[in-house]
Amino acid sequence: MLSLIRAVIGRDLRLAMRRQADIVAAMFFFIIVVSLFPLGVGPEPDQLRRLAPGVLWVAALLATMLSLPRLFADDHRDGTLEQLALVPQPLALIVLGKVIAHWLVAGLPLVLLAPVLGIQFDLAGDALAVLTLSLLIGTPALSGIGAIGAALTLGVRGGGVLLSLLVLPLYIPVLIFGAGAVDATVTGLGAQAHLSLLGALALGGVFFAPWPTAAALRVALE
Amino acid sequence: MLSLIRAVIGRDLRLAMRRQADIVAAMFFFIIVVSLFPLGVGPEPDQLRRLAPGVLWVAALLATMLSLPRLFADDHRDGTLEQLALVPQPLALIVLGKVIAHWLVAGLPLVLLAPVLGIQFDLAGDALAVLTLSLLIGTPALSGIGAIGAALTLGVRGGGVLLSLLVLPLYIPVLIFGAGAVDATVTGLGAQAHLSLLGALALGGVFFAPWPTAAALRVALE
Amino acid sequence: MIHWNSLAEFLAMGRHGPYVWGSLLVMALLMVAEPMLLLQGRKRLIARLRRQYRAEAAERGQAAAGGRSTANGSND
Amino acid sequence: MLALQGRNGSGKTSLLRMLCGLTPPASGEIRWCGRPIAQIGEEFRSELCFLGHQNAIKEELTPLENLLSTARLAQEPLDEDAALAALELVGLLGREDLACRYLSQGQKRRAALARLVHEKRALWVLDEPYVALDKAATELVAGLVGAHLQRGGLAVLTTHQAVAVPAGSVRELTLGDDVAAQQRL
Amino acid sequence: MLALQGRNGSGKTSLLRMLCGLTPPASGEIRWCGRPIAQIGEEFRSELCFLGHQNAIKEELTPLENLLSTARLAQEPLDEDAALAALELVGLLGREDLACRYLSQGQKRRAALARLVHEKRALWVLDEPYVALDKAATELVAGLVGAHLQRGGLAVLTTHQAVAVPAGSVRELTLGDDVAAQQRL
Amino acid sequence: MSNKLINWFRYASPQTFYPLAGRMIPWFWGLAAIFGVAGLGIGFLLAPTDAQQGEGYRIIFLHVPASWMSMFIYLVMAFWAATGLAFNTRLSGMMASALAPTGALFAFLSLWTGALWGKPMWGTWWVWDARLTSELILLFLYIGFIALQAAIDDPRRADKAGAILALVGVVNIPIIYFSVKWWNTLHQGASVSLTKAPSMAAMMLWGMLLCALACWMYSIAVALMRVRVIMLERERHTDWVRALLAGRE
Ligand code: HEM
Ligand SMILES: Nc1ncnc2c1ncn2[C@@H]1O[C@H](COP(=O)(O)OP(=O)(O)OP(=O)(O)O)[C@@H](O)[C@H]1O
Ligand SMILES: Nc1ncnc2c1ncn2[C@@H]1O[C@H](COP(=O)(O)OP(=O)(O)OP(=O)(O)O)[C@@H](O)[C@H]1O
Ligand SMILES: [Mg+2]
Ligand SMILES: [Mg+2]
Repeated sequence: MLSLIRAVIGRDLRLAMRRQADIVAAMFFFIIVVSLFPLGVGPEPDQLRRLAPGVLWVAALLATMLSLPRLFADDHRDGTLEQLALVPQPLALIVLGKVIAHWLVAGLPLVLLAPVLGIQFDLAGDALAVLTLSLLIGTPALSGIGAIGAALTLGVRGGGVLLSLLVLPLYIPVLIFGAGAVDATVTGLGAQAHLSLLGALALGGVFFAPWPTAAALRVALE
Repeated sequence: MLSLIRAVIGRDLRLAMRRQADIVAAMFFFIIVVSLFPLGVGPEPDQLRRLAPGVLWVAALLATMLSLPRLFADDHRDGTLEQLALVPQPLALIVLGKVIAHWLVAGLPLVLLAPVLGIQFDLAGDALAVLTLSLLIGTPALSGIGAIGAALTLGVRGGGVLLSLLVLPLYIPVLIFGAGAVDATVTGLGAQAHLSLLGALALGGVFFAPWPTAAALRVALE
Repeated sequence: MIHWNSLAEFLAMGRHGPYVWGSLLVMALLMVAEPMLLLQGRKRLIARLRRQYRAEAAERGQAAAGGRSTANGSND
Repeated sequence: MLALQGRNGSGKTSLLRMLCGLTPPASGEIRWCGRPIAQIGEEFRSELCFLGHQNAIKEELTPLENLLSTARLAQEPLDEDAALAALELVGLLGREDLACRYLSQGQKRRAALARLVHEKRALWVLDEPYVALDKAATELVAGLVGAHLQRGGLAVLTTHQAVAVPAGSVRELTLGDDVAAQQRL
Repeated sequence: MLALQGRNGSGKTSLLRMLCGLTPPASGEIRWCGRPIAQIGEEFRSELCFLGHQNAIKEELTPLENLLSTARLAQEPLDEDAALAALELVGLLGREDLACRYLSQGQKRRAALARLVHEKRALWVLDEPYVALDKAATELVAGLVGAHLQRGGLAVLTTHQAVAVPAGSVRELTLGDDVAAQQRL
Repeated sequence: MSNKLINWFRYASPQTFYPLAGRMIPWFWGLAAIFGVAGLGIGFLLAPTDAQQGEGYRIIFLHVPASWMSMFIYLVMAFWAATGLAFNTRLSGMMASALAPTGALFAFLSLWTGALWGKPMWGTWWVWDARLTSELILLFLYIGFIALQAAIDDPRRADKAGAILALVGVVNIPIIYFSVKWWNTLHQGASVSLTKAPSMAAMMLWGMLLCALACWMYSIAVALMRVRVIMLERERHTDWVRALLAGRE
């Protein structure tokens, strides 16, 4: 069972390494969206500081979402997905492997970038730390929940946009608690409560989501 | 020449009608992104009012951008693009047709939605009018410029994210003048100057962009 | 028993008239429109299906009568 | 007619794409009526009909709509009757109103090949036209190519199957492993 | 061995997908060793090897990597030598380090078929395995299927070409237009 | 299988359900009209003024039923979706698709009436508080469900995909309902302003309940109408639909 998950993660990471452009580009998307806001909104530092958690979290959300359509689409197009569905073990295990690989490729880099971008918004040290921590806890939930949407829209024309329509509402709790944790730190309240809720969401997202995802994939293959 | 452009527009609109879900979903993406911000940033109306132009314009930008990858990708995948490239007339004309169709499908609906969303941010009447006008003038530029990026990243793995990386920097002037026009109205300065610059960008985007796009398409087909 | 003294007062709703009537109006409109649209869609569907069945019946009749021309290789 | 044969990977597809001007040749040049096609682009393209590995049909549209919109883009309007006749010929009558996505592999290929029925341009370049077709359809396509040749047209096609083409002189060319990718038409 | 034939669109692909349990049949059920496959999913899938229209190879990976990772996912580890031997057999030696994206149609198909060389599972389901292959490769694949049959395996395949399979009893089934989609293995 | 179960599956077949639904629809329309007239009559003609909110509070007779229905319909939809996935009955998927547009309608009406209420009470059309936001999410979920089903042409596939989405989205319902408890926000909690003299409170309560019942009956009637249309569309190749349409010119 574990060896299967490891095999999936290994394969997906190897594929991701072959097209590093992908990882780099996702990070740059994050950076660019975050940098667009000061341009659209105006440069007052006070206002920016208040915006920072929201903007960074929304950008993380959008960046994750952009990489979702390809989570299963490539495998679907070249027939690999059928092969995966015919592996004896439950498909949900394979999905779990793919979710983990997706997070390593699309989520983790955002977490590492966040402190640097936070400085641009003039955030203080503890706020930066909480921001990074909240992203670290929250991004796995984004990958897990996103997988459901990716599977549901697989092979559906106009999938990319439909995907965001399905997934963004489900992301909202993650966004609220994630940005809320940073806000709470900035305003001096503890971030504890928000972070634990975020952790619960992440656990649920990673370990519960593969089952509906697997079901949706089987439907897509019919 | 005109008949060719008309044929392209007709075909693309017919395809878009076949998958109406697409148009609707693009609009909802716009709505959802706009609604995400207050969630991340906090609900104070005063702050929201100041954010509104920036957020709406950034959302319009992202919504347009999300629909870009499919501008040529579908035609590329099923071999239609090769056929288009072998049409006797210049490929740029065909691209022009596709850009116009793209705006009708992806840009115009955003313009129509903008006033409603502006109300959520508590914008006043004249600011709403200028916001809508600036989007009406600016979105064709987004379609035109976006086409270049879509063509350059065609068939490139990880194209979607790479595309945003290429296109977003080019969108920045549109964003600045667009959001600037609304800001100028809110602060009581005239929006005239911003709007004329925006108009110039739009003309350039729609009539100049097809040529580099066509060249990029030929490269992608090699 | 009735709470209002005059129609004007009823319509004004204590200065909140536009809000109250705006709510009621939109709600009533949409709740009337939905079944109307459904009835209309149903009518259109039935008409379409009838047309389709007729066309199929006609085609079957033709096939029974003459047989359809089959694909063959020459083209001049 | 020129029938290209050769082992998998011997370069047939690459050669055809060069012939059409889609890929520039690494060395040498392609000429049409004595002039290099890079220079007479429009003129050459208006004489050319190319059909690749891929079908170039839209999955959302029906075979009929596909055929009509292809013709409109090629600026050679086709009326609906002619299009229906073409579809009947390739055996898609009864499916002309079904979105192409629901067609089987072979039926999609037939939908793509339907445009050859009314195609009058001089040079046909077909990459593995018989793939996924059953016997009847294969012979039908061979017949279309034959008629084209009799009208004085040229055709270049690749295939792994031996299919008799009714009329016209057939030159066969088998690509070895190291054939130079330069051809003069 | 069961060789399925039939006109384009007669339902061969659909039937194979039902056999594998990918598509649920509209009516009736598929049984394996007397039990419906819907109930014995894992057990049945561990006896099954399916190869569809599509090659299920990753364009970014080399043929060697593709072969190895397929084996690892199937939980039947393959060492590198065995994999190289398989690639040599299908004639891809010399290209085992080139990303599959650069291979021609036929070479890709060969890369996909390489997994059959060491495949020991009982039931092979192959959808048009010969498409895009040249003569030599076609015979090679027929040989692989033959060896599998001699080991006592079962194979179901579709094709439009008549290819002799060296050993084993071949039952041919031609799908008409209205064959019931119910089969008992 | 018990007798009862067989009976149940009999009505679960579109062929038998279609005429049954046809016979039930007029009754539900009748009930909806009666409840509606009574509820609006009590609410708009008889109920006294609210001490805090003046006459504007009368929107409650529209807003609360709409909000309740929007949540309740989602639950019913998810229930049908689950049955469809578990037992693979055709009717379940059709019921779920038939309910979604009506649910979306009520979610929209909840937002609309709420916004029109908020302007006089809170001074703004919209605030980003938890209750309002989660109701907006509910609308998005409905629209996502409808869009997903519209994007898939094979109805069986569309049903299954929609069902999975509906079930995943159920988590949102408790969030909406309890949002006022969990976060302390602008939106009032359950049973506010019903604290006046008992008789007035009772009057308002009755008005609200009757209006809610009217909306309930309306939803059933409309859902049955829509499910009949969906049945015709999906079963158009079957003999019973042919016979039915041939029968009545
Ligand atoms: C767009 C804005 C609004 C939305 C989305 C919304 C949503 C909801 C929802 C979902 C419920 C039902 C939940 C429950 O029964 O506990 C509800 C009930 C209620 N809402 Fe709103 N609401 C909005 C605005 C308002 C405003 C402006 C007011 C009054 C100032 C208001 C007053 C009430 C009251 C009194 C109830 C009934 C609570 C009870 O007695 O159970 N709402 N609303
Ligand atoms: N970038 C590259 N690097 C190395 N080899 C390449 C590259 N691109 C293509 N090739 C090789 O060029 C050859 C020509 O491929 P082509 O698609 O033209 O073959 P084909 O004759 O059409 O074969 P098939 O019958 O299989 O379709 C193949 O052997 C392929 O591996
Ligand atoms: N949703 C649908 N509606 C109507 N017809 C459909 C639908 N889906 C598939 N079909 C039809 O089902 C038939 C079976 O297709 P299938 O792909 O199984 O054919 P095949 O035997 O593999 O053909 P080929 O040799 O061309 O690959 C086709 O005629 C196709 O048009
Ligand atoms: Mg080739
Ligand atoms: Mg097939």
